[in-house]
Amino acid sequence: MTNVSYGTIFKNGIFGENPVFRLALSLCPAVAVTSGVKNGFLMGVAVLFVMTMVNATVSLIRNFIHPKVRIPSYMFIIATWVTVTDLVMAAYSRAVYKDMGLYIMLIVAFAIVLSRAEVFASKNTFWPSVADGFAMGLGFLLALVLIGVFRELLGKGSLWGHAILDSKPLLIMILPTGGFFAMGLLMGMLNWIDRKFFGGTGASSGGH
Amino acid sequence: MQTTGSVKAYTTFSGGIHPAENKELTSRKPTVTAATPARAIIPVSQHIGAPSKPLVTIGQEVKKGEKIGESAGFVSVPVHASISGKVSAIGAFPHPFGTNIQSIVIESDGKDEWVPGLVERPDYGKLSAEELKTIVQEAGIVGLGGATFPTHVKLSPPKEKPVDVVILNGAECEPYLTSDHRLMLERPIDIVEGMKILMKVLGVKKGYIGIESNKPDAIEVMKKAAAGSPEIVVWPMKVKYPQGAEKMLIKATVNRTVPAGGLPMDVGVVVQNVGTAAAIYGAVRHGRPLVERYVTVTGRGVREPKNFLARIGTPFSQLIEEAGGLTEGAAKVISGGPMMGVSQFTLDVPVIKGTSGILVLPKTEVSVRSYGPCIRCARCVDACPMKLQPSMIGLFIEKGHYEDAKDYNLMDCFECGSCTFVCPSNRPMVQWVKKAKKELAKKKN
Amino acid sequence: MWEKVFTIFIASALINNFVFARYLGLCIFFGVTKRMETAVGMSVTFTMVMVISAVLSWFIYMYVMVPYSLGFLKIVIFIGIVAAFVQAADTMMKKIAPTLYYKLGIYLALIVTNCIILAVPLINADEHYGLFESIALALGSGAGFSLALIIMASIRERLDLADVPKSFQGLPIAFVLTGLIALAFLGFSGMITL
Amino acid sequence: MKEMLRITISLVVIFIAAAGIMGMVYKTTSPVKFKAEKKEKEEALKGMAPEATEPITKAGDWSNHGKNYEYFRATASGKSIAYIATTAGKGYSSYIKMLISVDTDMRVKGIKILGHGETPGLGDQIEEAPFLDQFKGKTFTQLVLIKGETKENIQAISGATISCRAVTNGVRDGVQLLAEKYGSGVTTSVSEVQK
Amino acid sequence: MEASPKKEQPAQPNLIVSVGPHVRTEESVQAIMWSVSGALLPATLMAVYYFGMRALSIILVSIVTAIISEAVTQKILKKPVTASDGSAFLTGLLVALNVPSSVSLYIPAVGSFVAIVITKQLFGGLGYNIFNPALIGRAFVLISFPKQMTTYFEPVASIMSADAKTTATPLGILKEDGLARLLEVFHTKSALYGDLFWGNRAGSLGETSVAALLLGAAFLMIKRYITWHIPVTFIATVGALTWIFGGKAGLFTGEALIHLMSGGLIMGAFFMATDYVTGPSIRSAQIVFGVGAGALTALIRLKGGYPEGVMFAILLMNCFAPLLDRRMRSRVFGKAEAKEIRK
Ligand SMILES: Cc1cc2nc3c(=O)[nH]c(=O)nc-3n(C[C@H](O)[C@H](O)[C@H](O)COP(=O)(O)O)c2cc1C
Ligand SMILES: Cc1cc2nc3c(=O)[nH]c(=O)nc-3n(C[C@H](O)[C@H](O)[C@H](O)COP(=O)(O)O)c2cc1C
Ligand SMILES: Cc1cc2nc3c(=O)[nH]c(=O)nc-3n(C[C@H](O)[C@H](O)[C@H](O)COP(=O)(O)O)c2cc1C
Ligand SMILES: Cc1cc2nc3c(=O)[nH]c(=O)nc-3n(C[C@H](O)[C@H](O)[C@H](O)CO)c2cc1C
Ligand code: SF4
Ligand code: SF4
Ligand code: SF4
Ligand code: SF4
Ligand code: FES
Repeated sequence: MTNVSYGTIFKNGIFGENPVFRLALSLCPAVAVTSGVKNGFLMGVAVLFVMTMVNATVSLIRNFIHPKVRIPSYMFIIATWVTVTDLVMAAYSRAVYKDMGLYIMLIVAFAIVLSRAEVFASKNTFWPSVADGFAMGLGFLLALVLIGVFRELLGKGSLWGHAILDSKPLLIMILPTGGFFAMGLLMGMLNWIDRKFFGGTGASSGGH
Repeated sequence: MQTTGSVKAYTTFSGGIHPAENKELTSRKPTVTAATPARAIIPVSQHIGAPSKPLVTIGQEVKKGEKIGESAGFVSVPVHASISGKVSAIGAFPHPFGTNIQSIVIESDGKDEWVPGLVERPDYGKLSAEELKTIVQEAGIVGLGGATFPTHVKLSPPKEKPVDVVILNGAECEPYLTSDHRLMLERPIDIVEGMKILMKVLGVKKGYIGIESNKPDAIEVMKKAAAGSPEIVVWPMKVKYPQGAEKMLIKATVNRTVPAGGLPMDVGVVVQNVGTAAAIYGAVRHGRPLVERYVTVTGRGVREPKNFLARIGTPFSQLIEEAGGLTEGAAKVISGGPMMGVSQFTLDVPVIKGTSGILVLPKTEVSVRSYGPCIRCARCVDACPMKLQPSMIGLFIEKGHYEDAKDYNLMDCFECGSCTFVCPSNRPMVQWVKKAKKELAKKKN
Repeated sequence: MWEKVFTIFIASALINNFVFARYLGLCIFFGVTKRMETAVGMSVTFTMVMVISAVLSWFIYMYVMVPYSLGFLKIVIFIGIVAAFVQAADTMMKKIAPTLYYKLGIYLALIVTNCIILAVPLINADEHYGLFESIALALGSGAGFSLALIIMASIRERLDLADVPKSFQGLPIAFVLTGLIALAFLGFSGMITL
Repeated sequence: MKEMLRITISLVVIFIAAAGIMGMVYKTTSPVKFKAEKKEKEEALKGMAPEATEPITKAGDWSNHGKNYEYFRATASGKSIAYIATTAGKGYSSYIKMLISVDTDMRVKGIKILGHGETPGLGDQIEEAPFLDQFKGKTFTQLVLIKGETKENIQAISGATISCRAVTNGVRDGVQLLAEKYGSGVTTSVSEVQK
Repeated sequence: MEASPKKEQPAQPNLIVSVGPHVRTEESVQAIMWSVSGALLPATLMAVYYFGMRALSIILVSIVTAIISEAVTQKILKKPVTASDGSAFLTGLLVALNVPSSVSLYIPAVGSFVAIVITKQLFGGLGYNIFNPALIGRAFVLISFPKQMTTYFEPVASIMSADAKTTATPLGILKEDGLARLLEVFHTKSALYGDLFWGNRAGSLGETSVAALLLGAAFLMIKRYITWHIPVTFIATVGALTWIFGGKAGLFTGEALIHLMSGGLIMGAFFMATDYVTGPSIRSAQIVFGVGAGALTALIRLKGGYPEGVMFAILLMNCFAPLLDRRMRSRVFGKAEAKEIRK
């Protein structure tokens, strides 16, 4: 896995291996925090930050980590960066933290973070690893924003808290129920587009 | 347990269905003897088990009752010429099972002579069980209820499965058919005597004759015929399809439950059709092999429905002619009853040992609706006498999940068709079950 | 106190069911409910690990982290506890009950990165629950998760036979289905106020 | 053995580095967080009684629904101008926590919802101004939830009656407490109001 | 056994060949669905009688949307269009009968659309849906438009009257203000029972008239389209539990009869819990289903935040139906005996 072009890395992270829609990994936040675009976006940013930092760290010290304790070491690194994110958010953006503090902490359990560390960063040099973490995080972020737009617009008639429509067309969309519907319908639609226009086979159904 | 005489609470099993009986078309018509066919087609395989081996060559003269095919093992029986004449062909001919099967064709010489040497045995009561069994096998007797299982096999239960009851099946639960009904009215003594022979062979002290309560006259007549034999009980049963299936019959008469996947003898029972009993009597007392049987030709697709005593090998076309011929709208010809019978491509197929009836349905009565999705109405679950879930079995098979169907006890289905009959979505469960059993068998090999 | 313990149990099993009301544990939820067998195996393993690791976490939180104000390390410590316990359980089960290990071992590995297993100690810490309350939350969450898994598996087995439009087969329809179950579970809402 | 050592070293180094990072971040953020929290609280209190000139001081603890809450006194130039309390009401799926203030006549001055877990879209409408503004100037006896049109009392939001009742009850409990502590001759007997 | 005709023997008069059985029941899915719709006719008429033209337009919009949604979805999915088989009609009708007369017309339309497209067709169409489409449709609009969905008009018993007074349903009053208030509103106990029986009360369109619903239910029972297992156990459980736990004065003081005759219990028990597709098909499982739905209804009505429990109870039991069917598979004839022998 040397010589991967940055273009490919980004295309992969955002489309081909989009963590949410294609790899179906780390689905919980996709439903949990996307009742509004803003929360989805911030969650995405948090994940993007963690993934970039984790990939960077792992690739930097990949030769130092003993292969036998590879996974525990990665988890430790992830937990560290998540804690950092958690502490920073708790201090500087209190309002958002109230809503999604628990989910920020749970980033530590996201398989997508661990799997990129294991699959990519442990085998690549610094910059490609950073790019990969960033691209995957970006794919994640975009997916959350997409779901957030869908739900907030339908559920509250607003975007990023600003009223767009003068009514709340389908309140249900901001409830958990609606989150699941939104995910299912969006995935189905993306599958359909993929099959129709790109000859794909649809999403896999993953681990975490 | 009810007494045999009580009118209302007849015994039965749970599940089952009530299709229109349509027996009134023929039930009051005394049996007529069908004309001797000009040409008899006698398949070598009319029974379950190994086909018999032809003993004759083309051109050979044969007499009525002459053995023309010999049994090819224990689970096999011989076949006999049903008319006198000359063998004109040996080859594959259409068979009521829907395929072409090796058959011996005899052109009649018009004389209809019995083969010499038939032994009358007025004192047959003295024969031993083994001798009787040999006579039954040599006479080519198989179950006339439709399954055509060689009777002598059923008469040789293994020692570890002692049999203590013989049950004669006079249920005739299939709609339309009346051949067993007429047989019971017309030859009750033969049946009772046949029963006694069966009991003797099996060393059994108790016999039941189970008859559905829609045949009160037959119950009367059979009771009278068995009056002198206290060990034989005539047992009226509730009218319900498939009361005649042996497991259901055993449940209704002696209230025993044949284990799933098991045989009647697992609960000490041997079941025979009433016609089989009569045939046994004919073979033992008069030395006559099985060359003719009662056949009901019925349905609104023939002009004059009738009961016939017909020779084995008589083409369907001849019997239908004798029943006034097909009506304008005749659309489907079925060998057997409407529930379990097999529809025919051609009228050239012959009557065989298991042909209890020929049913001709007019176009107006043939359902051509296509099937739809299962709406899970559970009518089939209620109807299934085996207490299976035909809806699930059907769904699994429809999607090719044969193993799952097996998990849902596919193998216990005996294809009675009750589920398919009641399905409002017209789902062809029996067809699927047959397919799945075949697929599973293929996989095993 | 017992009333509160009971309330916590019922609330976490039904009303605030982790899957249908708090949207956690989804990866495993979708991953193991394709077949009933795996759903049951996961239910059993999950509930056991859940309760034990919650108890361990509680003790460490109360007697180590609170006294030394190490609360800010809870993420690292709790995931460490879960991982260590799962590793230990894995090793012990392999030795002591190999048949059980053969049946349930594969689920152990999956559990480490499950968010519920981490969420429960975190909630216990945030809410300052006592030992029995923590156990109630763990047990309730386990029961609720098991219920969700088993319902979902039984429905997905049936869905296997259905003519679902191509683009929706697999995960999309599973999501819609979960949404419908969550809609039904809204019936429990408002029954208990925590 | 040597491998064990290498493993240990590798883990320990990572651990120490990580602990260092986390400790550092904690050290820089925790005062910020602490200050932010304090400021938040002060601002919230201040928002309840903007005229106060001195810092608002805690006056005591009280309990409602088995949980502890506080109350405060706001002064301007040493004179009491308002009383503030934290309180809560039992809502649809959560306790709705709030901050209320009354003037010296024991009329409601303001309400701030601090937190709740009501259904988004239904119960969370209690946070909206039209509902909360109704409370301004109401006396204890007027704090009754009515399902129909009303100016005199508090009008429920249809579809969120339970949440609205929780807020109304919580406010009333708080007003009652403050009236008992500081009121003079204002009716506070619960029995007069149908609960 | 689909052997083709053997060519050497020209088939005689075009005989039809198929696998048996060769006779089939007269019953069909269409007949069942239209009969159930017919059984709802009395309740529909009562709805129009009490709630006027509004009711009629809601019913029409709902049914038309359901049928169109079904046809269009099937067209898009390239499946045979079976919109006239009566099941979409029935679903549409039930959605309409489950909303109050106060709602704007887009609400039944959204309800029917969600019922048919998301709940039914997305899951494979008739026979494959897991949840009762009409009830999901209703739950969806209840959560999405809670305000309108919990605003009930008083019955007016006049076809033309357009502006009716809003009021609370009997269950709403019972929950919010207690039995005394309920009796005050209806004057006397006998007047209360009379009004509940005939349907002169606020509520969703079709649920108010117990008399009309029982008439339809009797028809379905006589035709054997439904059996007693689910409705009777459902209603009995609600009755028993509300009697035991429903009273303010202690155990066994609840007004069970009010609970039985108000809300959607009668309609739910006879017309919705009985939906074949979404309930269990094993009889013993149906009894569990009925008892479970009854217990959940009582639980939600007495303990939950929402006065009406039938809809959620049935939807919750829908979740369990596949599990119940799976766990309670019928005992195959002779299976127990076969096991015995093996031992
Ligand atoms: C492979 C096979 C073996 C059988 N073996 C015996 C047997 O040993 N003894 C017996 O009494 N019947 C035996 N039967 C006959 C069955 O008991 C039964 O009479 C026959 O299958 C037809 O029953 P039905 O017409 O109810 O389907 C056997 C049947 C089959 C197909
Ligand atoms: C669905 C079904 C219905 C049956 N009904 C009858 C019946 O009414 N009369 C009968 O003699 N055999 C009936 N049989 C066949 C019996 O099960 C059994 O094979 C037969 O009575 C055995 O007697 P046999 O060997 O003399 O034919 C039926 C079989 C099935 C599968
Ligand atoms: C899923 C669901 C969530 C609900 N959430 C709330 C809520 O947050 N707050 C509330 O007061 N009522 C809630 N309700 C209760 C109903 O809206 C209740 O009927 C209503 O409060 C009383 O009706 P009304 O306000 O129109 O009189 C909820 C009901 C359901 C079914
Ligand atoms: C007795 C009976 C009850 C039914 N109840 C409902 C119902 O409550 N809701 C509904 O959408 N369809 C109902 N249907 C129609 C149909 O079964 C339903 O649309 C299927 O769930 C669609 O697959 C019912 C059908 C029958 C026969
Ligand atoms: S052939 Fe038909 S009528 Fe005769 S026994 Fe069998 S099923 Fe009954
Ligand atoms: S054909 Fe099989 S499944 Fe159907 S009713 Fe008969 S025994 Fe049951
Ligand atoms: S198909 Fe039915 S009737 Fe034929 S042999 Fe098998 S069980 Fe007997
Ligand atoms: S009778 Fe037909 S539609 Fe009804 S459950 Fe059985 S297979 Fe399904
Ligand atoms: S993100 Fe929740 S289980 Fe994987």
